[in-house]
Amino acid sequence: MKVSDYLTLEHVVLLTGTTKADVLDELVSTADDFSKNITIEELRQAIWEREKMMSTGIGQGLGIPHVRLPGLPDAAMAVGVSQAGIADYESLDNLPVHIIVLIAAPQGKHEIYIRLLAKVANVLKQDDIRKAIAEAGDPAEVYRILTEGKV
Amino acid sequence: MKVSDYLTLEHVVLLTGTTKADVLDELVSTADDFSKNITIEELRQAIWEREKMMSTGIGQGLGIPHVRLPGLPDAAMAVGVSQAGIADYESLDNLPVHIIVLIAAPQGKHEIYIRLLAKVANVLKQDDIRKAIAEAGDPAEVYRILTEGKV
Amino acid sequence: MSPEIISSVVQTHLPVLMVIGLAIFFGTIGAKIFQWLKIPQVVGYIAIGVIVGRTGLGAIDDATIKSLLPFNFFALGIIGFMIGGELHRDVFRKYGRQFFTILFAEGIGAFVAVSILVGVIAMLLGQSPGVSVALGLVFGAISSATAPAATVSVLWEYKTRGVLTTAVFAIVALDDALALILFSVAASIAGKFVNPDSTGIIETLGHAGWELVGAVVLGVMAGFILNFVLRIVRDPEKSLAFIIGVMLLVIGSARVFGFDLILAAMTLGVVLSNLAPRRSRETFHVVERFAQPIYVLFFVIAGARLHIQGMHAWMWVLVIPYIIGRSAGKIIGANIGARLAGAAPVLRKYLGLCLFSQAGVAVGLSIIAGEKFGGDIGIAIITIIAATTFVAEIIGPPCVKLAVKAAGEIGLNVTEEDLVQTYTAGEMMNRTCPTFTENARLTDIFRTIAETDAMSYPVTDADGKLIGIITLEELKRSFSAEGLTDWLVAYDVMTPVPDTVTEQTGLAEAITRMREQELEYLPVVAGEEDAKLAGMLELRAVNRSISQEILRRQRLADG
Amino acid sequence: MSPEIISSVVQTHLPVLMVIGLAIFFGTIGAKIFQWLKIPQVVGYIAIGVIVGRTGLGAIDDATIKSLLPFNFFALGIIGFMIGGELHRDVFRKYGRQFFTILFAEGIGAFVAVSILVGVIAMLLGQSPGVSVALGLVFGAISSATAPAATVSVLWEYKTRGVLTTAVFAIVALDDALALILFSVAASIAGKFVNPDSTGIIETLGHAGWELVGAVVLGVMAGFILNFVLRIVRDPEKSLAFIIGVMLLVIGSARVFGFDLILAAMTLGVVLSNLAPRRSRETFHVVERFAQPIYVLFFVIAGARLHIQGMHAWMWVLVIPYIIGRSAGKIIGANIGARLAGAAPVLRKYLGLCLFSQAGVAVGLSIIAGEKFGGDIGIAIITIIAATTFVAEIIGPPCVKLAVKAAGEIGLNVTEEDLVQTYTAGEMMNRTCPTFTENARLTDIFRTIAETDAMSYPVTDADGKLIGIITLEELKRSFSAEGLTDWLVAYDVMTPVPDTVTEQTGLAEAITRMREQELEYLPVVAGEEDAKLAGMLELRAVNRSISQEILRRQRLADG
Repeated sequence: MKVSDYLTLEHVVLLTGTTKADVLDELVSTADDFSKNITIEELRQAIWEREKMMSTGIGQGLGIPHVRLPGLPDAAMAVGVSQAGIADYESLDNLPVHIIVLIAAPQGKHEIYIRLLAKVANVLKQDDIRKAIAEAGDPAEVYRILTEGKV
Repeated sequence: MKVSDYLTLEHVVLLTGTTKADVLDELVSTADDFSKNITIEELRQAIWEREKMMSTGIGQGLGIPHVRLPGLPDAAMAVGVSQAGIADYESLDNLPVHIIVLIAAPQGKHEIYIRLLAKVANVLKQDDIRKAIAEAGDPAEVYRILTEGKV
Repeated sequence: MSPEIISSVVQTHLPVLMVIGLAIFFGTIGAKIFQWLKIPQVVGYIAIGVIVGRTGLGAIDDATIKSLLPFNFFALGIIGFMIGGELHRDVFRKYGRQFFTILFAEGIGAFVAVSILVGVIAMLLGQSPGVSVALGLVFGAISSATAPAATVSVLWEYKTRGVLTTAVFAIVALDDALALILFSVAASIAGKFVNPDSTGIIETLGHAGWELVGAVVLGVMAGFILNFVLRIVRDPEKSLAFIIGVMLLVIGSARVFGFDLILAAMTLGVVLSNLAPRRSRETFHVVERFAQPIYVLFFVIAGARLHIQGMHAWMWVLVIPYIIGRSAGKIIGANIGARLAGAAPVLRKYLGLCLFSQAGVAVGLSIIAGEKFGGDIGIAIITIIAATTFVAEIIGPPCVKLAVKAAGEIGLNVTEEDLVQTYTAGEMMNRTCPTFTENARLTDIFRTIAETDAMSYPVTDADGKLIGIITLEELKRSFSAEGLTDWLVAYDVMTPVPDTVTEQTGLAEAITRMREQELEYLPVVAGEEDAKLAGMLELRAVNRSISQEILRRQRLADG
Repeated sequence: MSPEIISSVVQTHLPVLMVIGLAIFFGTIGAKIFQWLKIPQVVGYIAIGVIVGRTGLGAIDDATIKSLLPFNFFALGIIGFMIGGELHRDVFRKYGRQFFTILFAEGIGAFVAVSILVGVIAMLLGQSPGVSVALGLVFGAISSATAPAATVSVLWEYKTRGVLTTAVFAIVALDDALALILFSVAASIAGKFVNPDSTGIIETLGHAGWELVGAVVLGVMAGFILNFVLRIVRDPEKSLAFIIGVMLLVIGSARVFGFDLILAAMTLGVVLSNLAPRRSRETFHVVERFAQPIYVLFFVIAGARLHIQGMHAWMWVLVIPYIIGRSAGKIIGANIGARLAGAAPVLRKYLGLCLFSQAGVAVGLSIIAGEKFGGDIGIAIITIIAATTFVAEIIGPPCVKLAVKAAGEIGLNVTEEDLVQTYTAGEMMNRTCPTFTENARLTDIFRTIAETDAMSYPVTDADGKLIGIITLEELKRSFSAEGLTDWLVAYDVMTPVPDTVTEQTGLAEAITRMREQELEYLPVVAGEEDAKLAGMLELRAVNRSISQEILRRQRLADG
């Protein structure tokens, strides 16, 4: 399983917002091609419903909002990078979040969902990769690092 | 669940042997009160059968030989400390083994078996505890450290 | 098919089908009503028979009854066969001596009590001493018989099990034989009193021996044949035709050679159930299902045949002492027998109550005695036994119910299906199943799951509403999720709720729904519109509880 | 029970039970033999009947047959009822027009072909033109009827399903009605040729209308009553008595009022199965099981009743053209009808072959015609139809088998139980299930389990011998084993092997063993003495495969 199977370059954006709400909106707005069955508004609501339970700011500047949506044909991702950092993301370590990876998966593909989450988390646990992405300033470069799993 | 529920002072010995075979024999010979249904010889064979699959030398000077035996009434333990260290234990990290914890459990009590293994492993993962036990030179002191989980 | 056959059918046989249809239809309704009244259903069948039969409306006439006689024999044969199936080898081994002792005691108890009472009253009524003794002996011998059909029908209806039930099966099965022997001796002696030239005791005893021994030999032979065939034909539906065929051959042969029909069919059942205890269980089950409509018709016809018109007033003077003597004799006899044999207290207390039913054998013997005596006395014997049979068939089944109820044996012979019908989902659910809130972390979930026995765990929101299920089957997808356990929550790994039931949902329906959807569990919620979690119904736990309850009842029954 | 009844029973009725017993016993044996010969069982029943009946040994005499007539009506009623149960609303909706077209075409095909052949030959035999036309018309009309019993018995035996099967059910159910109408018209016209004063066409048509309309009205009324009752009495065993009661009332009423019996019973079945499609399925199932011994007896008696002695040689001259004309007429008629209706090719090709059976209705009509014509010609009609019935009953069922086999509809109506019987454990096991060697590490085990679908995994030693099982149920105990996953191995977390089967073990036995031990899986090993792992049998996967196979066959059947 590769990240590139589920992530395309159009879904990698440099975030301009400074609040969690703003940047999640930015990220979601790139997701209009995830599925015809699901509107952007539905995706946004689903993400917020999940965030209410426990913030997906897992520390080290990472946010991995994730949802399962019955209408989705396959798993899909969107990545946003904020050089400024999002202070109100509610991270486990209370640090601002710089890299936000949105993962959405259909209800039935639990295995792919979990493996994608694990894959992304493991790649971004590496300090140098995290640093390179946060400082890339170019979606294509972010895309390359994330899909190749190396700087 | 406490270690003291399954370990008595009589089953803590200072090992004199220098080979894996010798020290396992020493340890097993303290186990003649584990159960009337099981002879020391049966216990020894069961332990060696398990060792053949993969050595229980888990590194950091620890050996945790473990078996399940249908005839046992409850889980039981025996602990041996070798200040000299057993070089031929085949540890994961190839270092000599100083602390050997024998854990035997009946077939049906899988949960206790696993939790006992985890408990012992977690306690002994702590460098100071490991060091204190290896240098204790007194079964009563070893017993105290192991059951209290602190130096 | 010749024209004569066709036309004769139109004239004589067609009503038979209507009669049978009406009998079964209204018999079932009658039984339903009596069931509501908590009176054994069999009384309902008989009551409907009495109403439409000779005593009542006369809608079922003698010709119809006559044409249904072969059917009656068939029904009796099935009942005998089913009783035989209840008599396993270990029953004989364990209780054989006890039951035979009680059997003799209750039979002779009734014989003695009725003989004395009837003999004395006959003398008071002005009969000669000889005739009085003869009447006493004859009535006494007849009174010892117990009719199995209505008796065991009550045991089956209330699904009884226990030493009393077993004893009743064995004793009603065997006391026809005792009655035959007693009657042949008594009738010979009585004959000598009335008519010195009548048949000798040796000859009549020989005849009784032929009836009994022949029946046993026939049943044993047929049992071995049937067992052989059933070992080859394994499909229970196919084998049903064979079983019915063999049973009809046994019944037919018994009638042709003059063997005791019930004893022959019973022997067939005993042989079959002891030759192949496990395999034959299915056989008896198949026959039992087949026999339901046949029982209904049998008892309705039995009721229709009961006839108490044309009784002279003075005959009632004998009916009442006969019934009192017979009942008291059986109760006291059974009590003494049980004491002598050192049997269980329930037998001492309640067995006699189960032995009041009287039917075919008594009527048959009364006809033989009637022919032997001839004249008014002969008719009186037949009429009096008919009247006492009437009473016995009405009071007998409720007394059986009373006895098994007092002995605590009702409902101990239930199957798993029976039991499942009696519970609701709420009664069987696990109220304290481990539950996760939607924001429970994976670490905690793994820990709880490792420490508990369930295979599925409900997930609720903050208000306790059921929003999903964590099943091991799905959760195992997360095993490889190293590094995720701290920040994934129940919400991330749960699966949607497949279906729910409420606490009031019947267990049977809940199980059906689990089976249909291949679920191992089913969450129970507060109400149709209220998703608040009440508990979890776990198929395996339910099965275990039901099995344990069955075992508990069996232990209770088997002491 | 009066003495007269007892004695009359001994003289006349007892043999009946023996006869029934013998008929069922040997009928079942006959069927078994024919089953080995791959000939429909029903031919076996009939053959045994022919051997012991009027044509053969004469062991079953006219009196016995006569006394069994009510029983025969009962059996026909059950068959009609069961056929009705197969005719669901959607069958009528989907195929109604097609089936009616074919019905008319095959009926009229046989009518025309037989009328012409018989008429011409009668003239060649020297009958007057009037009589020849009359004979032609009468035989033609009679030939249009098809007997449902033996025909559907073959469909049931071979568990067929598909458009041909459905069409046969519908057409055999309805063409008695067509035959009655054709016959009433033909007989009136024929009557005018032979005897100008005979009953008019309006009157006979009115009579046929009464028979048919009355039957439908009766069946509908009874259907609503029965449905109402079954909604209250839910216990299937209790309800059986009620169903049989209602069916007997319908059959009895039909005979009393002169309605068509099969049509009435069939209507009852149609109404019931369409009022409550789901609930009534159990009802039909219960009746089906009950009916097995009844079918056996019915067909044996049908065989015993066949009578071909006393045929004059010249009569065979009419028998053969009748059979040829009838068979050809039905085949060609069905073919034309199917073409006209644009029906499926299997109907065009094979439906006619399924319509050769001839029995009660034809015989009954021949008797009416015989009485109408009187004299030698009357007797000839009855005798010739008897002979043709004999032939049709013997060749009919094998032709049905041939047709459904060619149409590929055999075995498509199997239940899960049927299918389970046909597989071995080896055929259903998962050969490629993930397997762990005893020294596989927990890390790898977790990863594999996360990535695969199974719930249980076999553990083998280095030689591939099965030594244990890893079940999720036990493995979940290790979830909390943080820090252990690197040095615990499969050997540490496996559970003992509960039981094994070999590849040759029957699937049915394997499933029984899983059920008894509450296992979700069962490892399959190479042999009784060889513990080498061959695969895993997973209850859920097996159930899924079986369901899919059932579905596949249903789809195949339903096109």
